[in-house]
Amino acid sequence: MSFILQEIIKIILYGTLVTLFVSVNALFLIWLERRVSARIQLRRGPIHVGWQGSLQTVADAIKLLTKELVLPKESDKFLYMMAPLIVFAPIVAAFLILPLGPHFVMRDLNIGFLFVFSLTNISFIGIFIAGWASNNKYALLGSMRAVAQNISYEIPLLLSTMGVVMAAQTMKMSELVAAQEKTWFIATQPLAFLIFFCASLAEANRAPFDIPEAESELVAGFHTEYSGMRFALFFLGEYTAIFISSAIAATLFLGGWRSPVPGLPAGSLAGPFWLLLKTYGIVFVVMWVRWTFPRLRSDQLMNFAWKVLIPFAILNVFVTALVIQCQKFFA
Amino acid sequence: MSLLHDYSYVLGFLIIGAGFVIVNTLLPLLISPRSRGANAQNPYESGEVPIGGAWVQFDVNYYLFGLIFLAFDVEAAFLFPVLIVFKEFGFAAFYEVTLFLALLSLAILYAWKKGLFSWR
Amino acid sequence: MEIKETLLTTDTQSLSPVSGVANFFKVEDVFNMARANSLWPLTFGLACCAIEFMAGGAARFDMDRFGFGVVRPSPRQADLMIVAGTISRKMVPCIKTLYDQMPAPKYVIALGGCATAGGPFKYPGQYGILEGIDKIIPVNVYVPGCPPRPEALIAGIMELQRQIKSKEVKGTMTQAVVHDSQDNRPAEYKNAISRVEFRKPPTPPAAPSPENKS
Amino acid sequence: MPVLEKDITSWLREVVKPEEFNEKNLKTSGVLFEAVVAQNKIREVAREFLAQDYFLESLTAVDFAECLEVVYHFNRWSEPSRSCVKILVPKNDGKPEDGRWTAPSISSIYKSAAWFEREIFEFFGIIFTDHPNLKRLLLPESSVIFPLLKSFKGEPAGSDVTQSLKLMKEDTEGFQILYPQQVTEQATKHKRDYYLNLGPQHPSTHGVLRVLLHLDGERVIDAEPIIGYSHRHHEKMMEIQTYVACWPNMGRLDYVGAMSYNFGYAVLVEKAMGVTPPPRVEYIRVLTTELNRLASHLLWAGTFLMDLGAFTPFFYCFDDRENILDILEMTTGERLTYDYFRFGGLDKDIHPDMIPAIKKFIPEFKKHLKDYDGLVTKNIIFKKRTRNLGILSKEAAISYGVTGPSLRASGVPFDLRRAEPYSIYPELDFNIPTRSEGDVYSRYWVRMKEMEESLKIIAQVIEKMPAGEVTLGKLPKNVPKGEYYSAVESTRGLFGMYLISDGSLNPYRLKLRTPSFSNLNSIIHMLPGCLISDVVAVLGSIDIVLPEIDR
Repeated sequence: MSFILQEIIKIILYGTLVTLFVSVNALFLIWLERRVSARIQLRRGPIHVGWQGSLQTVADAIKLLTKELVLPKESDKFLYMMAPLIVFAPIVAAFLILPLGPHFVMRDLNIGFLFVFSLTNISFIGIFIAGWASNNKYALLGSMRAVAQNISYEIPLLLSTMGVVMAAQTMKMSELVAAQEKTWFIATQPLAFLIFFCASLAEANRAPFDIPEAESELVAGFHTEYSGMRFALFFLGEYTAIFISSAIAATLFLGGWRSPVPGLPAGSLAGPFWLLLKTYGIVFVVMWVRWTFPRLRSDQLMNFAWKVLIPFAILNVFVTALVIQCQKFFA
Repeated sequence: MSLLHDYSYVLGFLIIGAGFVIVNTLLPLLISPRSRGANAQNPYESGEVPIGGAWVQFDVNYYLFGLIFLAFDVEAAFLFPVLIVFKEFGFAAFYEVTLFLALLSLAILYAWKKGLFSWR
Repeated sequence: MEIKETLLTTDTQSLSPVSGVANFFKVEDVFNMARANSLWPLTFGLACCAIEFMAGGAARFDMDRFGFGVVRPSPRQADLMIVAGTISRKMVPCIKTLYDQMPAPKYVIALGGCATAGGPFKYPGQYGILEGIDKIIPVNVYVPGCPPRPEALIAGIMELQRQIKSKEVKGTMTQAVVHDSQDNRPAEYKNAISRVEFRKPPTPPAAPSPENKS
Repeated sequence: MPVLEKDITSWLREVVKPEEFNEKNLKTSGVLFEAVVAQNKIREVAREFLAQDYFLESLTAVDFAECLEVVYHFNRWSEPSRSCVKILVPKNDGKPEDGRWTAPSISSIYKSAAWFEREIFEFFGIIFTDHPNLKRLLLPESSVIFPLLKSFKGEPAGSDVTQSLKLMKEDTEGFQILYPQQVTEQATKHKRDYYLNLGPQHPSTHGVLRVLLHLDGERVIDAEPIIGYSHRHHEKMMEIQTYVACWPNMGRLDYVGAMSYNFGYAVLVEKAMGVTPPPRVEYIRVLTTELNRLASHLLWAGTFLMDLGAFTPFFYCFDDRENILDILEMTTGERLTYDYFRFGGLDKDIHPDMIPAIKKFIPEFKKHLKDYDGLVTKNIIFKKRTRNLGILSKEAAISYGVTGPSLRASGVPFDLRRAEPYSIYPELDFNIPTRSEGDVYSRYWVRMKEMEESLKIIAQVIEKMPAGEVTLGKLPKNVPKGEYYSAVESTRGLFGMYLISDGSLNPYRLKLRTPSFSNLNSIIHMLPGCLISDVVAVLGSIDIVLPEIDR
């Protein structure tokens, strides 16, 4: 009995901590994005609200909290209200499997990163519901694009991880990190990393694959009709999804919580630090890409997944399989 | 038992995430002002009144992607268990995986040939 | 016949339902602080002043420094409508719709002479423009100029910030007195005007064509 | 039957036998000849003009005491050959409301005529028979006024919201007026295709353009641009103002490239008065106009690339644009709506710091142009998005009356600075960049190259600029009686002005032929078959400024 109680308290504690982290992290990332984009664009970005504009996103969040929640007259009201929930809740659960240190992972599920992919797919159902329920043509177009894009890029995402799975013989996140003790998988699987990066950009709706919320075409895409906190939750979800996919990339290909320089500590305390550093590094690149490239057209986007990424990903699986068997044969 | 243990965490996290959303969408109802414009709840379409609703039959292109994805994703899910134990088997496994991948690639080639990727 | 348009003169925003309680705990002050520092304008330009609005958001002036650089294209996510330019009559219903669709609390800045009072296009008997946006929606800050420089726009938004922080925001609106124009045109003429088609093959017009006759 | 062997003058004289035919001087009046033909001949005339590769430059009407004149201006790319044809619409003591003022429509021959005729219908009440879509163009569709008639004295003061409010009432009936009846019926009948309003408030319509898209999924079946959301009654205003008081209007017509419009007005009135400005004035005019052209193209490049989803070039372009505005501000004191030219001169001489500032600016900007080349022009995504998209053929360009960079991207080196030279442009050495594909990419390419040419012009002008006066002193306040046409190459294309002066202090009629008005019309031809993402690319590529279209 006390075991169950203990576990429930643990769940509530962890869950609250993660939700808190999600909020703070998203606020930080949005601030970072605004500063990074400003640097790229010859300007300063938010600097006047708080020290270096650090309170800017906090002000935005509080303001959004006090905004009116509009409920469009002709929408499907229940689904309209459910959509942010469906988008946001799975992303919180995705944090469960991130290994933060050698003995520090909340739940080390057998299916590992596949669990995250399945959860982010639920988010996409939420996005589709949001677009459909709004009864707005821009939103509908945005959600249609989002779903088509998500399912197209899901496949290269899965295929690119296959090489890693083959080499590590596991899908558990902790064991994947353990397998990178000598060399990171980015060294042995560079093509897979590239494909994973591209596909996760698309999965997170980031430029140049941001057609679901293409501002110059679809006004605000699937969340055109969402106001105030409901809109903020989509935003929160989007930035957290970027963080999660970057963290997965860091774990799969960049050695997770291991320190980049041998000899530096990477224990339960330093581990999370290294992981965060690597993750933010990837997030920075994501932002850099966004503010550099124009957007692809919807058909070009699909074609890029099916004609370029998937064939290369299959090739990568094939070559990895061949190399592994040859190594075994000659060894 | 362990599985149940693991997934109780997932359930718990989902509930907490949902709770966060619910609290955050109920709070504005208490503290936000209201606007009373005549068109406030009308659907937005660049400031104009929309012609017809948005719930229309949509271009079939997107659904075709859905179909081909379904085939692919299930196949990929089949592949993962094989790959975990891949190292333990010899070249026989390699040939089988190659055959499997080749069959998968045929699906893309078929769709390509059928013109799924050329929208014009 | 003179009528008063009741639709326009109604108060468009109510106060926060818990403002009394909130005031007690000074929560409302925190909210106003946040609102003032996070004014997201609507992507919306009518004429010349819109270019200065864009310049204000661009690299040299960079409105994002103060937190009002997040220009949202959807009115659902915007707080501030910057009416930048001349308001033609055709545009009036659209502006009203967009304003309605913004969630409360919302603010309006009339940028430039045209949005303030008709600007250089105002003359007795003019037929094309609305002489000032305050005839249809309440305005918080008027920024003069033709067009105002981006600095003036930023100063205007800062004045709005001051108003929000000191709880002065009400929005001022001129009473609109309108005339109901009586439509006593002949029926066939009305048909000629409302004979509207969407790029369809032409139907024979009511009036005889000189070429067909000869 | 059109007789192709004969040139248009002899053909007109022999076949059509105009009621009146005057040879004119292109230099002093802007047209080669002026012919008044019978109403029933105008279609035949238009067909012949089209057969001889003329495009419809301008089409307008003038309200005289006993009759209305519909005035057609045709022009050709190959040589300066602007011709003016008129038809008369007798008034018969009627009012426009009677619906008896009719004229034949030539919109089946020239596609660009469709909008011109709708404009005449709404301003003068002339009903064009056989016009496929004769409804209000610039004013709200419920309007009942014909403002450019001389009998229109304006609505009584205080009634300025009348029309708008009719549309705003809560009952939907007011809104139904905005939509064609068929459209609403169709939208409810077939569920597969639907209609989408792109604009008037939309991030990529560059102002308040509304494009009514008929879509199937993401594909455009049909598109109709709906304009008038920025109509500011410039033409009526100029009729009640003195010539001098019209200057500020020129700055606000096309606020992005206002100098060209100043230039156009100056050229027109100087032509009418028969004066020539001092040489220094011409040099300064060309200098400021070309600087302004740079600024305008930069603004276009920034916003166009933003439409394609590339945000950063917008900031780079605006930064460069600010530098140019600084230079122009030294002299003119304005950033945007320039009001710098005067009849026979300038407001004031240039600021002494201006020339050094330009000399410093040119090499910097050349370096930045290279950056754009690397960042954008060579970007593979950009190329993929813009190549083979929105192709405008030469035939379509004639029919729609497209001018400016959009035309030059279709392989026609038609630039008024060379084709019908004015000011000091003949003395300057510059090329006219052209490209043959006619797609979005070539329109982009042509504008980027034009910036380089403008830099070349600026460098030459600085070198050659003579000293001297910048004003002719006092000129008469009125313009001699007569009809004048003049055109200049604005940033967006051919900007023509048709002036009818009755010798009084204010123009009797001043028609503004703005380039984007015709250019925008061509999207009806380019959009069907595109995807929604392409719509914004095509719209961006033709470089429109809405107040210039709506006037």
